[in-house]
Parts: sequence; structure tokens; C-alpha cells
Amino acid sequence: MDLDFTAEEEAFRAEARAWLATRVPAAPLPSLETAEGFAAHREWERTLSADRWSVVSWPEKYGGRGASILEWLIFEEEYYAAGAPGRVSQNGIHLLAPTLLEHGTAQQLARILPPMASGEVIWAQAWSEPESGSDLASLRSTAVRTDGGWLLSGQKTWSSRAAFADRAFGLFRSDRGDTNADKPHRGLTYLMFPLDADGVSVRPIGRLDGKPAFAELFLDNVFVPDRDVIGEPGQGWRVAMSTAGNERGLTLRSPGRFTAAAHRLTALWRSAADPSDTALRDRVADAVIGARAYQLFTYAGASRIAAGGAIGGESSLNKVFWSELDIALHETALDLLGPYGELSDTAGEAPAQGSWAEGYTFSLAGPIYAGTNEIQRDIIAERLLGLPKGRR
Amino acid sequence: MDLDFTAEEEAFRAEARAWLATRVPAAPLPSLETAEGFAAHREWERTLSADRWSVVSWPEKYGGRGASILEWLIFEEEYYAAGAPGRVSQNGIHLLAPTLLEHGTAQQLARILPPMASGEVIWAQAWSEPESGSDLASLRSTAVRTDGGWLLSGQKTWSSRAAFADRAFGLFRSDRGDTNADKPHRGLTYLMFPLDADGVSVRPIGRLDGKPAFAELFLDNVFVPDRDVIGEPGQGWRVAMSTAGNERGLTLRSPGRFTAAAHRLTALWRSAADPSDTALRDRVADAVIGARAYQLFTYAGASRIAAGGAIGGESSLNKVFWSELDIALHETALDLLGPYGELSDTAGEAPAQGSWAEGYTFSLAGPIYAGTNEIQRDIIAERLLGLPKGRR
Amino acid sequence: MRFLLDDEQQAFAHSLDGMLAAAGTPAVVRAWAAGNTAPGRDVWEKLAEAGVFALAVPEQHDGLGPLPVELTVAFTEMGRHAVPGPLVETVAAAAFLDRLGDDAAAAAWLPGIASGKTAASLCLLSESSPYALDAHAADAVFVVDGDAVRLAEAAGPVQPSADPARRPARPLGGTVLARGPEVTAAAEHAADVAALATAAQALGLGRTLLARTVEYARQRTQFGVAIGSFQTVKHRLADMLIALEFAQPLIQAAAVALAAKNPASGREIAAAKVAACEAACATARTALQFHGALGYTEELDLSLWIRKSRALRSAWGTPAACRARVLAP
Amino acid sequence: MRFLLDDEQQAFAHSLDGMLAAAGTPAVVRAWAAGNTAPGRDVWEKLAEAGVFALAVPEQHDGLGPLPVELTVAFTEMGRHAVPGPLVETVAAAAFLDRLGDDAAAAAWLPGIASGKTAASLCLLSESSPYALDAHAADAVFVVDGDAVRLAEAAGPVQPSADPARRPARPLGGTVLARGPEVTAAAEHAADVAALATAAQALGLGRTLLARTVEYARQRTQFGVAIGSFQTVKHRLADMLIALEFAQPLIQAAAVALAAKNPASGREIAAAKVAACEAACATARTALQFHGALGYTEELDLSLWIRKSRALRSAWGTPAACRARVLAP
Repeated sequence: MDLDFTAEEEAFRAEARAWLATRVPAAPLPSLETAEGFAAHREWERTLSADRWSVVSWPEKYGGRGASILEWLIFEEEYYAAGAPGRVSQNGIHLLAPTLLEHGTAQQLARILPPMASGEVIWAQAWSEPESGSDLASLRSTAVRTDGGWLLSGQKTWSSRAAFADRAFGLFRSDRGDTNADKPHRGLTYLMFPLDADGVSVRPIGRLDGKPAFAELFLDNVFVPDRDVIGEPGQGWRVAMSTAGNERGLTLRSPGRFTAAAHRLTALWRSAADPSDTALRDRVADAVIGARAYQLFTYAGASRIAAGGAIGGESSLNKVFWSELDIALHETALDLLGPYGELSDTAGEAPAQGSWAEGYTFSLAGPIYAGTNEIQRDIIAERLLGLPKGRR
Repeated sequence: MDLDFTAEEEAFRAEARAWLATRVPAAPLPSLETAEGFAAHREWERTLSADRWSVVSWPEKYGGRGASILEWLIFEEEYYAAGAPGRVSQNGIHLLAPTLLEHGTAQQLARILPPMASGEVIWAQAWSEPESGSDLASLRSTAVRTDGGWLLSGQKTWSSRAAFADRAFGLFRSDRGDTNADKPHRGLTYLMFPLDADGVSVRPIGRLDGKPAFAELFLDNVFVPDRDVIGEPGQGWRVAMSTAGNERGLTLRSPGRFTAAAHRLTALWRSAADPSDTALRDRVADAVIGARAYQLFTYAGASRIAAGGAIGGESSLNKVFWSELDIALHETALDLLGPYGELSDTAGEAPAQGSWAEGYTFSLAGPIYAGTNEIQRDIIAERLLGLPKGRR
Repeated sequence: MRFLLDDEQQAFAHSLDGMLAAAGTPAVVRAWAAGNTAPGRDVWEKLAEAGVFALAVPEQHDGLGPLPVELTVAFTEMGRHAVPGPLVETVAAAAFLDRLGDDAAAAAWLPGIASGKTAASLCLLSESSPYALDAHAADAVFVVDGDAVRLAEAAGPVQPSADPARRPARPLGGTVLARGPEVTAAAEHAADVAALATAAQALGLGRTLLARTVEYARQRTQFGVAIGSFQTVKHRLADMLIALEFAQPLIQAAAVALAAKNPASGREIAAAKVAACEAACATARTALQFHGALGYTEELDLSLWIRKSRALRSAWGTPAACRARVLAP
Repeated sequence: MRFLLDDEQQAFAHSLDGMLAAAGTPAVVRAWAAGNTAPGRDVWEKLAEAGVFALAVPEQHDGLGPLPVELTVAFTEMGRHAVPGPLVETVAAAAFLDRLGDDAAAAAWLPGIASGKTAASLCLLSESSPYALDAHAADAVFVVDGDAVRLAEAAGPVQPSADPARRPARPLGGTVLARGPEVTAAAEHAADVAALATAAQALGLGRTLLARTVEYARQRTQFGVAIGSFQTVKHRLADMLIALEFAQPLIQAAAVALAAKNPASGREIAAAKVAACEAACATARTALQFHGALGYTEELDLSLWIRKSRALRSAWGTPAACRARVLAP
């Protein structure tokens, strides 16, 4: 049992650190949930990609470095420690790409991955629908067979990044005959479509601070060619779920985010706080402990994968843990900031150029998306603890 | 809207305070969950009763002072502020007596109340059975009609005080024919019986610290005369519940206990704590705030009753609030006590002669008995907020 | 003792509730946030007509007060409807002027406050309090700096709050109105009144957040049943009710103590502030969680309540400062 | 990096688990609490045979260690079975003697500790630490007082703990064994080892508390269904699993750091201590609540785990002290 990095891994870390030290913008970019910020973040993706830092874990032929999970974790640690910008391409990189790498055709991979890596094409997810939040099995949007492809219709919502993104991916009900109350997951197809296609309307939705962090998508007979189906038609649910239990459980929120945030919080506490206020000190310590625990838990998971194991229900433990840690950490920061903690990220006097306020707003979504924490706790209780299902 | 006591109430307070100042034992009595402590507490009941302080809210003819709810609250505040002993007769006074006063015959009142007031007869409750904790409707112990009375059989458990008490009261299934799955509350009869009667076996059960705070009762054809039935046979459930929603909701745990405990905690904090430890300070403050809130909430309830209103679901709010307050308050005390916080109440070096340890152990039962806090939250959600029942 | 609102007080609450519901405050808040204060001033006038501001002004200056109990009743209703503007600050300024003992200053400002003509802001300047709320929309901005009070000349740039309806700014310049220990004493009194009003406002916010979430949980279905039938949802909402129900008597008792000039009133106010603001924040988090992504959107009016609840938590006394005061000897 | 126990370490855990399950520790704990240490010493011997104490003793004194990772593995299993006795203190005393640099003292005590013949206790005397645990049952009681260490002559009266199996007492008298800065340094090291072992023990306690409560919740019915199907029960138990699962890697990383003499090991140990003890205490509260009145009884063996979890929380580092250390520069 050890926590030692190899000489190669250390070299990789040094290379990443050196690159980031010269390239990370000195001031935070504008919020990526604004048009201006989105463009700036897209430009940053191009910069990352130019030196093959945008998708380090991908094969080299698609713009990556074939990095191991551990190297990916190292990169993320360095990335967030350097205060580098949020990743506007993350929906594509973390949600779509793993599925493509497992189920996509060679043609799809070659066509889709390189522009994703460079930020040329930025992807939005289109999972939810108005009547199905965490209950994906009740999806209603349809894909109807047509000559050479499919016609998509219906409504998607909470589509993050869709206000400014280029393309989106999601599940559509392609076979109504196969659906019944017992098997609502059947008859779904995984499809990709352009957000500027005929028949697509995008209505941005403002999040708590008013920024259009997501959108509603209205689809009316949107044509999608067969080449933009992932996996077999009708097997979309299985295709989507097959990558939910692998590394994605580890990589949805990288530990580097939280170790870096805890580090910034500690620095803020040392510089700004009353050292005799042990109540605040305890909360700062808990954030540091939590971030370290999350990092170590992830190292253990990565070690298990490296040893041939798999990640299953642990990803639910992960989800609840980081989302609660993130909120607690940011609330502590706001309390440390006294009267400035109230300010919006757009205020001229907002500390750290608004990044604490932006981070807090962002953190509040954590317990809601990617399966609410209530659903995650149900999963933990039933799958990891073996408690009976019950009607909740 | 005011918080003013009348001159009469202030005089009542002064009288109680003066009496307590001279009579309260200087050192805490031994734990009332021991044989020695039980006897000492019984003796204390006699002392209280001699000057008519044991049951101030009862009519004078039964040993009380006919005090109003507000006077009762005043008495309790003075009582606990004076550090007076726990009330070994509380099961009788708070659970049995209100029912008797509403449903008992004149003969029963005259026969039962005075010796309860004096501590000559100490009552245990016998509500629960092994298979029915918070689910009283599933009671199985039986009362079978016999000449001039009833024969009780079955098993009761978690009977607090029963290890040393004289008599007990509880519900028994008297009419099996009337029972069905839909109306499990029917056919129950409210009966009183002596713990030393033929056919009664008492098996003391140790609580967490080993003291026999409750007992199992085994009943085998125990004869109870008709005069010891309260209300109509078969109506026991209704009889028992009819007093659950009145003042009892206010008086199960009197605010005086918590204001006094918060006061002692504050004194401990001032004398023993590192004043720069604001984390502990915040917890002490929360205990003070909680105790004050509970006191004021009770004043509001008493005012509502005085104005002709009733107490309903609020008693569930009460239950959850005081039980959580009690634990938090005692945990804070233990943390303040440093290495001495670990000690059992029997340790020679236990601070405050063990009363913090005893109080902590006692507090841990709070969220469990008198309807678990989970059940109380169900009640609050359904009755006060109007949320749907669901299968939990 | 009659620790209950009387019929008149309840009727007052009820009529404010009805008036504010009819005023459609969400649109008023959105306008205020966008810099358009006109709809807010219309509501302000209605509040003045109902006597809200007069409650903070003594009779000799055309007021009805000071009546702290009625003030908390009014602020609970204003919180329930998330009314924007320097409401707390105006009432605190009135308390300041009333206590200052400067007849000219009192006569200059108090009648206008009572009638609703004058919206005021107040900044008790310190490292932890650099801003005046909604100074841009106030007719008078008082700044207490040490033992002097000045009338600010202008406000610096608005520093938007996480609550879009709160627009703090640094007050600039101005002439000294008074100086001396009576300024300090009046400022302490004003801070108490402000903290109490904020607590009541937070309680009202929490009440609405809970009521809306209960309503939503009864309607919204997931997995075929109303989410309000899930035990986790039920229990967490029950905990919110408990927190709010036990905060309310603390607010009322603090108001009674303030009315009686009870020396413990500062401690009582601090206790009420902590309890009400913690309850409102917890309820906001719960409301957000159980509304799901919908609660996270700006377009749902609920967001106006959610965002305000966090801002009020530190306004006019952080939780830490209040807890310290509860235990002050 | 391979941040996982290897096969040998897992087999070691498994065999300790089996041995302790077979030993029937609840009866051993009850005997220990009643002052009968004989069954406890039998278990002690078995632990020694399995090599547990040798893990804390260097090879030149007949040990196998120091091996902090394996020690935490062993303490997790001992916690899982609530083994009584001065386990932590014996291992901490070994660490102290190993680090002291006094060959005679090391030779006098370490072989006996490694073989299981010697149970030791250790008191790092201060205002917040007046007692030695189970001094009455120890063959040697070391007391560090300032920069001197003495071998106590006797123990004062036992001060029963809320955990009946913990029997602290003030160590009395005794001759000075050594004095100087190396005593202080060795004591600091011993305190780290003790805190780490305590954290691992707490994790084991928590694991058992959770497992037993899950088992009970699956069997116990109320209102016609298993209480484990109530969402509140499920979610709270899920939270306990989260707390325990995230405490474990902190313990393991702290052990790795201690083994590597990493200067950050003190901080890592403090973090592990807080997380593991808070998790164990929360799990104990949950276990108590969901077992209902049954959990509150002394006769249910679970009470032995419940009562120990609170005592360990402050032993060898209070939560506040540990959090301060996590942030120490």
C-alpha cells in the first residue's frame, strides 16, 4: 500500500505544471455561462488542445496523450491548483466521449473526437425532459425512422451549456411498441444532433444568478442521419448506462477541484479570518479533511481499476460526498468574507473577482443534477447496504 | 402580547423559590434508577407533598394547589433552577393522572390520586410490548372477563420505573372478536394493576449505563377488580389518546428543565472553557437559544389554552425539539468537560457528582420514547403540513 | 401573560398579506433588481398607508410608535412577500433619529419616514459593514462613523448582492449632523431594531419557502407518486416547520423586551436573529433541493426568496456575532 | 501508486476478524468491565500470537515493526470486535520506547510487549490528560510529565468511563526512567501512533455498528414492513456508510505517511482521527435510534460498541485539537 508516484508520473506532473504556469490566464475568464465567457473558454480549450492538454486520457490519435487514470488525476490536480479556467467542453469530454469510445464506430470516433478535443465543437447534454428529472425511464421525446436517419421531436430541458453550445446528445424513444409499464427503459435510442439544425429551438434558462447555464430544447422533426446514432437503435438506455459505472464514477468531479478549492479556502482563512474564531477554523479544517478524503478515496478507486477491479455503487457515495463538500466549502468561504460574502460575482468589489460567488452558485446545483442526492442515497441503501426497496 | 406575570404569579414564584431554597438537598440524590436512589427520591416526593408542592396543578382535595398551567410552568422553572431532584412519580403524575382526571370515577380519584401525590404509591407505565414499539395498535396482552374483574395475561416491556415501582397502568386487548385488521385500536381496555400481585413477574432491564431504568413485565392471569378499569371496557385506546392532545403535549418535558440545564451549561462554560474556543461558544449559545425558544413556545401554547384554544399536532413539534436540544446540550457539556466528560456518573472524579453523565444517558432516550422522532416527523408532515401519507 | 398576538395584530398581518399578495411582489422585485424602483415605491406607499413605517416613529413626529411587536408582524409579512427596498434600514434610521435626542433632525426626517415619503438607508460604518443598502433608492442615507453621524452626499457604484433585490453601495461624503456619545447609543439601538426586523423578515421568507415547497411536493410526481409522499421529503420539511415555529416566539419575545426597554433585549434580539436566519437558510436549501432543477432557475419566483435568505443571514449581525451576544455577560 | 491493501494485509485482517469473532468478545468486554481481566488477557495472547503487538516493536527487540499500515489494519479489526484493554496504550508505549533511544529501557520492555506478555499503559500527563487507561490491568504504566518519563508505582482508584470497558485511573508515584528533549520527542511520536490506532479502532466500531443496524433494519418490522424499507432509515444509513468509507482512506494515508516518516504525518493523522471518530459517533447515534429502546439497553451487545464510540472521540486528541492540527502551518 503506497501513495508514491513513479518517476514518469512525476515528470508528467512537472510538465503539466510548467505548461500551466505560463499559460493560465492571470485573471479569471468571464463566467462560462455568458456569451462572452463561453467564447473565452472555447478559446482556452483551443490553447489546451494545441499542446495536447485538453483530453490527456484519450488516445493520441484523437488529440490526447493516452494518459492513465492516475496521470489524469495528476493533471487535474495541477490544473485546478494553477487556478485554470472551468472546462466548457466537459459535457462532451466526460459524458459523451466515454460512451463513444466504448460504443462508437471508428468513423464516429475520427469524426467527432478531434473537434471536441479542440473546442471547435462544444457539446451540450440533453438528458432530462420536463416530466422526467431523475426518472429517465419516463422519457417521451421521439425518434421516428425516416429515409437514411431519424426525425427527432419533443422537448428536452436542463440542457447544460446548450445556450451557447454547438451540438447535443440524448436519448429518444424510437420504438413505442416495445414500451410497457414494466420495461420503460426499452426502445430508447442514443442520438446526436446539431443545435442549429432545422427544427431545433433553444430557449436559454437562467440559473439562480440569472446566467443561462442551461436551456430548454424544442425539437420538431429534426433530421439526424444514421451515422449519428450511437450503438444499436433501441439500445440507448444500455449504451448510456454502460459507461456510468466505469471511470466516469470517478471522474465526474475530479478531486483536484476540491483540493485546490480547500487550499484557496485555507489561504483565505489565514489572510482574512480572526484566528481566534475556532468555529470558522473547524469548518475550514473540515473542508481540508473532506477534500483530502475525496482525493484519497479516488486514488483508492483508481488503484482498484488499475488492479482490474470495477467501480460500481461507489460512484453514488462519491456524488453525495463531493456535492455536500462543495457547498460546505463555499459557504465557509462566504462566511469568512464577511460583508463581501454577499456580493454577486459581477460586483466590482467582489473578492477574488467573483469566483467564490460563482463557485457557490455552481455548488448549489451539485445535490440536484446527475441524479439527486436522494436518489443516490436510495441507491447506496439498496445496492451497497442491501436494504429493501420499499416505495420510498 | 406580553410576557408579564401577575402579582399573584410572582408571589407564587417567590413562595416556591423560598421553599425550594431551604429544602432541596445540597448534593444530588443517588440516581433514581437504582434501589437506593429510588427510595431517596420517594422520600423527596413525600417532602414535596407535605407542603403541597408535588402536584401543584391538581385540585386541592387531592393534594394539589389548583395551580394554572402558567403557575405550573413557574413552579417547574423554580424547581429545576434550584437543582431539585428528578421526579420519580412522573409517570403517574404526567401520564396516568390526566387520564384519571378526565375519565376516572370520583371513587378512583379519591383512592388513587392522594397516595400518588405523596409518593406512597409510585406508578410505572406499561405501554409497550415486545412486538409493538411505536405501533401501539398491535398490542397483544389480554384482559379476560372474570367474576368481578379481569384476568390480565401477556408481556409488557420498556416499562419505565417498573423495577422499583408499586403499580402500573396500560392497555389490554379485552375483546378479540371486535378486532380486525382495519380497526386494531378497538377492543382495548385501560387497566391498572399492582406490580406485586400474584402472577406478575418483573424483570429489570438495564439501560445504556447498566441501571435498571425499565423492566419487562410478565403477566399470567393477574386479577384486576372492575374498580381498576379506567373508562369503559373496550374504549381504552380512546381513553388513553384523549389526554395525549391536551396539556400533556406541553408538559411532558417542562421548559424549566432545559432553561436550568442551559444555565448550568453556561456557568460551566464560563468557569471551565477556553473563552477563545468559539466553536464551543456557539454550541453553548445554541443551547441557550434552544431552551429559551422552548420556554417561549410553551408560554405561547399555555396562552392559547388560556384563551380557549387547544394543543394538537404541536406536541409533535415539541417532542422533536426538546429531545434534540437535550442531547445537543449534554454533548456540549461533555465536550466542555474535556477528559472528565468521559467519566461515568459513578466515577469518584465525575464532575457535578455525575449529573452531566446521568443527564446525557437520559437524553439519549429522548428521540426514542413517547413516539420516536421519526413517527413525530411523519405526524408533523401529514397533520400539520398536509403531505400525503405514503407508505413511509 | 398573554403571549399571543391579539386580534388587531392578527388582522394587521392578514391585511398586509392580502395587500402584498395583490401587489404581485415578484415583478416588483425584478424591477427593483433591474434598477427600476418605481413599482417598489408604489408598494412602499401602500405599506406607509397601512401604517408600517409609522410604527417606528413616535407620535410627536406623526408616527404611531415605536411599536416593536407590530413592527415584527409587519416585517414577517414583508418577508413573506420578499418586498424589496431599504425597509429594515428605513425603520432602523427612524429608531436612530428617535433615540438621538436631536429634535431638529427628528423633525426633519421622521414625519417623512412615517408617511412613506422618505425612504432612508443607514450604514453603521465598520470594517465588517462598509455598505448602505439601496442607497441609490433612498432619500436620505445616514452614516454613523465612530461617534459622528453624517448625511451621505452620494453612493458609490452599486455592488450587486447575490440577492438581486439588494443593492449595497459605499456611501460617500456628506456633512456631519451630530457627534457624541448619544450618536453611539442611538446607533446601538438602531442596530437592535434592524436585527429584529431582519429576523422577522427572515421568518416570513422561510414561511413562504416552506409553504411553496409543500405545495410543490404535493403536486410534483416522480416514479409515479407525489414526491411529498417520500419520507425523506416529509421529514426534512417537518424539520423546517420545527425550525420556523420555534424561531417565531423568539422574535416575539425580543420585540416585547425591546418595547419594555428590558436590558436583556439585545440578547433576545440576537437569539431571534440566529434562529430565524438559520431557519430561513435551511428552508431555502430544502426548497431548492426539492424543487430540483426548477428551484435552481432564476425564472421561478421562488429564487427571489432563496437568494434573499442567504443575504439576510449576515446582514445586521452575523450568526457568530449574534451567538457571542447571546452569551455576553 | 497502489493505494490498496495487498493480499497479505487483507488476509491478516480476515484472520484477525475470524479469531476475534470466535473469541466472543462481548463476554470478554463484560468481564473486563467487571474487573475480571483474565478473559481479556487470553484474547491479548491470541492477538500477540497473530503478531499484532510485534507490529509496533522493531526487529532488534523481537518485533516485526514498526508497521503502521498493518497496525491500522489490526486496530480496525479490534475495533470491529470492541476488544477491551489498553491496546492503543500498549502500542503507543512501544512507539515511545522505540523512539526514546534508551537501549536499556527498550530491551527491558519491548520484547515483552511484542510477545504479548506485557500490557502497558501510557499517560502523557497534562491538564487535559490526567489518566492512564486500564492502569490496573497493565504490567507497566509509563507517565510522561514534562520532559521526564517515570514508571508509575500504582494507580489511583478506577474512574469508570461511560464505556464500561475503559477503566482510567490517575497513575501515582514512580521513579524517573529518563529525562530530556528525547522524552518529549518520543512522547509526541507516541501520541501520533495512539491517535492513529484510535482512529482505526473507531472505524472498526463504526463498521460493526452499521452492519448490525442494517441487519436489524432488514428484520425488524413496524407497521407491517421492515423498518429498513423506510426512506429515512435508508438515507441515514447511507450517510453512515459514506462517512465510514471516506474515513478509511484517511486512516490508510496517515499510516503510509507515518511509515514514510513524512513530516505531514501529524496532520494526516489528525484528519483521520476527526473523520473516523465523527463517523463512529454518528453511526452510534443512528444505531441507537434505529434499534429503538432495544439499542438503549445494556444487555444488547451493541451497547458496548455504542458506549465506546463516544469515549474514543476525545481520547488521544479531541476533535477541536485535531482540527487545529490539520491547519497548523
